Amino acid sequence: MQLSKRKKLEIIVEAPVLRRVEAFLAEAGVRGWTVLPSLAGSGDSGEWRSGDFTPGQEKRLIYALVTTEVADRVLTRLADFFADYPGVAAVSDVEVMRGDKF
Amino acid sequence: MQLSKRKKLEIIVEAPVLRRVEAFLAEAGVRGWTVLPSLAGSGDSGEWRSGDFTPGQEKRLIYALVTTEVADRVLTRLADFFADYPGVAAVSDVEVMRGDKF
Amino acid sequence: MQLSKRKKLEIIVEAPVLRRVEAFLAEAGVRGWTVLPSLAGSGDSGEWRSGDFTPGQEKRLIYALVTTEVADRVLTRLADFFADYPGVAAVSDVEVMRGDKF
Amino acid sequence: MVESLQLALTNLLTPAILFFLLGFGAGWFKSDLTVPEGAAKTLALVLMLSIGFKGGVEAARAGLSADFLKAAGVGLTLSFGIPILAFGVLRLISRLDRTTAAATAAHYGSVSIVTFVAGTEFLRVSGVPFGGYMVAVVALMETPAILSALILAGGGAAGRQGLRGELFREVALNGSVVLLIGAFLVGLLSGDAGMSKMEVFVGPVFQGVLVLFLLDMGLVAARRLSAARSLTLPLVAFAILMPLASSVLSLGLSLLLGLSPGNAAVLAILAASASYIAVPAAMRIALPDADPGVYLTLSLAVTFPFNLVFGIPLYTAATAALFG
Amino acid sequence: MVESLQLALTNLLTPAILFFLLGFGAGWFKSDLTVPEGAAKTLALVLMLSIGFKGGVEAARAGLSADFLKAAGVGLTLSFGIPILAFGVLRLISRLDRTTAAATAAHYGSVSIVTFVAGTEFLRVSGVPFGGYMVAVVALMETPAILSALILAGGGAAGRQGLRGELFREVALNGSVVLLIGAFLVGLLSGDAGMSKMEVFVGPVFQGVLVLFLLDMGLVAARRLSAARSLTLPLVAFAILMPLASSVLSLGLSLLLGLSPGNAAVLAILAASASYIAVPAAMRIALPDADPGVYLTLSLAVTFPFNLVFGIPLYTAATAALFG
Amino acid sequence: MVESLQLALTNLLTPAILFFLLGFGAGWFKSDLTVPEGAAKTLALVLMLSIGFKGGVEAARAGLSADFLKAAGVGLTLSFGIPILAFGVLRLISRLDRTTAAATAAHYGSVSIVTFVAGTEFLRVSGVPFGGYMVAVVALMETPAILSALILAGGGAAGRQGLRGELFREVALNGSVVLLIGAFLVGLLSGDAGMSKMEVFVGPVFQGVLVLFLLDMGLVAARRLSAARSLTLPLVAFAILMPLASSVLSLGLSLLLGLSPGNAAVLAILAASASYIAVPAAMRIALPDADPGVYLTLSLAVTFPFNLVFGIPLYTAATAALFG
Ligand SMILES: Nc1ncnc2c1ncn2[C@@H]1O[C@H](COP(=O)(O)O)[C@@H](O)[C@H]1O
Ligand SMILES: Nc1ncnc2c1ncn2[C@@H]1O[C@H](COP(=O)(O)O)[C@@H](O)[C@H]1O
Ligand SMILES: Nc1ncnc2c1ncn2[C@@H]1O[C@H](COP(=O)(O)O)[C@@H](O)[C@H]1O
Ligand code: NA
Ligand code: NA
Ligand code: NA
Repeated sequence: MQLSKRKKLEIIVEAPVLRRVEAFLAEAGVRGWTVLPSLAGSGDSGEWRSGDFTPGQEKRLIYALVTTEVADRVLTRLADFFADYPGVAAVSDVEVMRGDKF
Repeated sequence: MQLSKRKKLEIIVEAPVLRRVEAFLAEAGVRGWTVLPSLAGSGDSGEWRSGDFTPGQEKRLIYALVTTEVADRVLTRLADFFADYPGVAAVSDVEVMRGDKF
Repeated sequence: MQLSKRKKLEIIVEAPVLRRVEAFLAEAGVRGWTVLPSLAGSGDSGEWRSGDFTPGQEKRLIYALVTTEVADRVLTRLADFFADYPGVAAVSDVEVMRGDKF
Repeated sequence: MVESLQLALTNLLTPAILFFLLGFGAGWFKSDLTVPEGAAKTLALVLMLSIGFKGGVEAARAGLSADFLKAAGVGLTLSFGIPILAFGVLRLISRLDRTTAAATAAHYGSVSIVTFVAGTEFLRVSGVPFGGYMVAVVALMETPAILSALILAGGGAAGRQGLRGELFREVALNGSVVLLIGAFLVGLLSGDAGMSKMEVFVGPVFQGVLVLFLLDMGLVAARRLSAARSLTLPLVAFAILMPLASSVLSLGLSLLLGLSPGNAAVLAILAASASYIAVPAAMRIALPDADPGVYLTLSLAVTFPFNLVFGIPLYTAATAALFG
Repeated sequence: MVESLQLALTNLLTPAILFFLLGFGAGWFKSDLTVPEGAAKTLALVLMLSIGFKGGVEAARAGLSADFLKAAGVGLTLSFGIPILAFGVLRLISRLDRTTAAATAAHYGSVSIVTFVAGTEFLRVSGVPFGGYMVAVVALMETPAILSALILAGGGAAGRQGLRGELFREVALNGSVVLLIGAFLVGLLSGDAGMSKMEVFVGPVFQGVLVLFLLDMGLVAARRLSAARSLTLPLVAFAILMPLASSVLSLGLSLLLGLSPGNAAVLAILAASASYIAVPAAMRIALPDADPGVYLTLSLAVTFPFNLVFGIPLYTAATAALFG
Repeated sequence: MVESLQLALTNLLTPAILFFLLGFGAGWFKSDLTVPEGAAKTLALVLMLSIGFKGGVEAARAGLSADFLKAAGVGLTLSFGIPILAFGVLRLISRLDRTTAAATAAHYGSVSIVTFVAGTEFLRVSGVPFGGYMVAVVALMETPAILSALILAGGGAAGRQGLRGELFREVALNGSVVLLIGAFLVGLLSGDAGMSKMEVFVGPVFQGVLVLFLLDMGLVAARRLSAARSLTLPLVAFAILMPLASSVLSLGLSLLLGLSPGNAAVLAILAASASYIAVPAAMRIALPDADPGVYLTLSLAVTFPFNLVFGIPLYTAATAALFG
């Protein structure tokens, strides 16, 4: 079975800006992604916990499998974004089936 | 502290077929996995968003730590599956404690 | 755009012990993490499924981007922990922006 | 005629309909108003539990009449038959592929429970009596359409992928069917004694739950409509004319079999309504290649609002004209 | 006797019990009917808030009688003592390891709030009066069993792992205990004036909430039962005979201390009931090696349905026979 | 005076306030009692739907008086103006950075819907009449404060990041504003006929929903307070004195314009209240650098409990003294 090398992006941002970041992905040529919920977290901007009434602070994890070039474009765009907004982004190596999908 | 090299599988499928894919995992010898919810996504078969009344289109992310052979067996089985159903799968390198658990 | 090599920790534990494990992370010097919910799973201690009324068995996935030393400290502490409690932990290589955040 | 118009206006000024329109407006202008998903599901459970239970208690009071068997016969015939008609029309007027056309057709053969609730509320206000057992007919009409659609599509992926079990469960043990029939039986068995405990819950509390649910339906319908990419003029026309055709068909069958006017009106409303819960879920398993952007948008965002606001008074007036 | 049978039948034909059976059937045949998790938790909150509040208002009306202290004494004794008996029996008749046996025993010493609700509804219908303060006894009986179990298991992982704080919080500040006692105090303080605002909510609305919750319990119990791998005949026998033994024990103590028949009946029902919310959560911290496949299946999927359907009328009849 | 004290005590012994205190206690001692997030959001929806609808029906009954325009004018002035005062005070007495001070100021210019609900309940019990249209004034006061804050902060990140659309939507199409105004219009249009269907839901059921919601607010407020790191004495003083100042300001304006005592009392309560739903969500988009640890803790964990327990009777008594 044939596997292709791709990149995995994991981006954590706050719920209110999710649609904006999704727009970045689309512009950068990401062809597919999945958004996961989260329950709690901690970072430079403090701790939060869902249910503790922190409207607008809930985080979303965006999971996207992409090519190296697309990953670069997304990260470049995000560098600007994270200058203003809380969140983190990480990229790692993966192998996928049906490489032409990404 | 002793770490062992294993593979991490991440498989995204639609909720109605989750149990079917879990059955594949069990047949392929996966000894443990965890299913995560998701809130939104996009792919070749279009965009979806939980709460937008898209019954049957919510996605699940299956996260499984496995040996290389088991990973291969799962992926082979999934190749057939993804011919008909939406979703993606990725495999990457990880290190785990208590390697004999996997 | 400048990326730095870091480690990604993914730790799956049961909800009632989540705060304890978060305390380990803080003690080990982890500066940020995110907790994800899960819906179902399977492992040596059996299968579970949210909604099946399995109070205390729901799992949480803790996602943390850290330096290699911090990863080692966390894993050492967790080795003891997993002697008594169900769960798994995995570590893998990632690249992040703004490396000084981690 | 004047009376019908007045009743139609009364329908429009009901809190339930007004809250639906509020939700629709909020969704259309992209307000961030949302009903949490778990809450929406729970409200749907309460609606089905309540209408099933009330129908059962009423059936226990009145007994089953011969009309029940006739109504069940008409309902089953329509659920099996409407998809064939709908499929033919869709292939003729649109460029939908075979699978999407079949899946869409299934939605129109099946029924919408909220349309049923709104319709029966309207009949009550209009003073048109009908059998409590019609709830059982709703349940009977939910799933046959799925089988018709599978035949029309020439089988689906479920067979190839070993998902037949899931499909069967989705169809035969579908949560809403089970709850509707089950609550009906509970009402039948516990009768007036049971009703004395439940009447506030299935009565005035139900009104509030209905209003919240319709607010959510409005939000969801508007969002779907404004996100729709695959909506062409022929498809929209289909989503409005098909219900009209189905209700005429239903009224004809009811006249033929000599059903009571009230039951005929309920059947006309059911025939015109399109599913947006049970059928889409089954289609994701049976026909994963069919495009939900088509079938959900048509049934939920076009046909449902049309029926709620215009269709229900219309079918009621038509029944009165034909049976009166 | 005839009257007891008739009451037992009345119990069976209650909407609450019928919806439980509906849920059980739907779960057994793997229907996809489900109550969203958040909704189930919220329903549980409403139940506890309502019964606590009602108990408090009634206690404010009637004042605390000497019977309260006696009932509290019996309740505490049973919650501490039953686990010891249960543990002995389990080790004798089954091959459960020490930890799982101790954890299971804890469930039977503690109580089930929904069993209490169903039981007191039944007593009301049967015309048996009891003290509103019995709600406080429910809260007292929730946690002592956990301590007994820890001693029986020879300590747990919580100590070794520095989780004593979590365990203490789980036990002493357990949400359901806090809400029950808290709502009781609210009722006590706000009295009839408060009741005038809340009576529809804690009365007829409560009935609907109870029905939905029992539907969910039925679903969950059946799913658990059909997924159970570790269920042996001796364990099932234990889950049915242990409640009988506990209720006999409780009735004996109540007779000895001269409790009122109504309070004795409530205590018998509580003694027979087994926890499935507070105790399992505590066990995941205290004794993570114990097998939830055993303790949850027994308490939730065997003992709870047994008590709901057969046990409650039985314990009530036994009390009447002994105290009458 | 004696009467005021007695009314204040009555306020304290209301189930709603007592459940808030229960939640606060449970949260403070770290009980694991929690209300699921989806449930809390749904309860908030029910509250807004109910108060909007009731206000609309009352406005339909009484008609709009000239007092409405005056009250709206006072409300808008306060919502724009209070942030400027609050910002000045905060910069003077604390070391908050410009952005956090502006964001905090926005919260105090806007309003808290639950404070409004509790306040109007208190006025009803105290026999003080006011206009149903005051619900519309609540909606008008929700968002102007956000604009003031943006100006005070010298613009925000939203512009730089292309998030202006999101911000506009958050502000102008904010779910709670849309639902409040929409439900008000529904009540206005459907009038007494609509009320006859909804009265149990928006009346006695509403009481139960309010109690559950306040329980949750208590839990959340206590958790926020005990986790607060950035709370200094000057900030706490601000969170208690600012509401007093705002209510005095509001009463002055009301006297000037000759508002009715009831409407003036409502406005004083609204002026004193601080937002903790609409504004924080807008601030996450507009001013992501501002510290939610400051603004949420102050408005939710200090000002809200203060107003609920002490403020409401105080502002009512002050109105009576000034207008009586
Ligand atoms: N090192 C990290 N690993 C995982 N998640 C993180 C990390 N740092 C921050 N986060 C998440 O991103 C959110 C915002 O982070 P920050 O911008 O550092 O305040 C936090 O609340 C966490 O949910
Ligand atoms: N490249 C990707 N990265 C992450 N998730 C994806 C990706 N492509 C698709 N998905 C997810 O899988 C679902 C189905 O994908 P598809 O088969 O492309 O329609 C989407 O709705 C996404 O949730
Ligand atoms: N190999 C694995 N991959 C992913 N998740 C796992 C794995 N093994 C166990 N888990 C998760 O950890 C929980 C406890 O596992 P265990 O300690 O094996 O009983 C399971 O219920 C799963 O949710
Ligand atoms: Na139909
Ligand atoms: Na017990
Ligand atoms: Na204010």
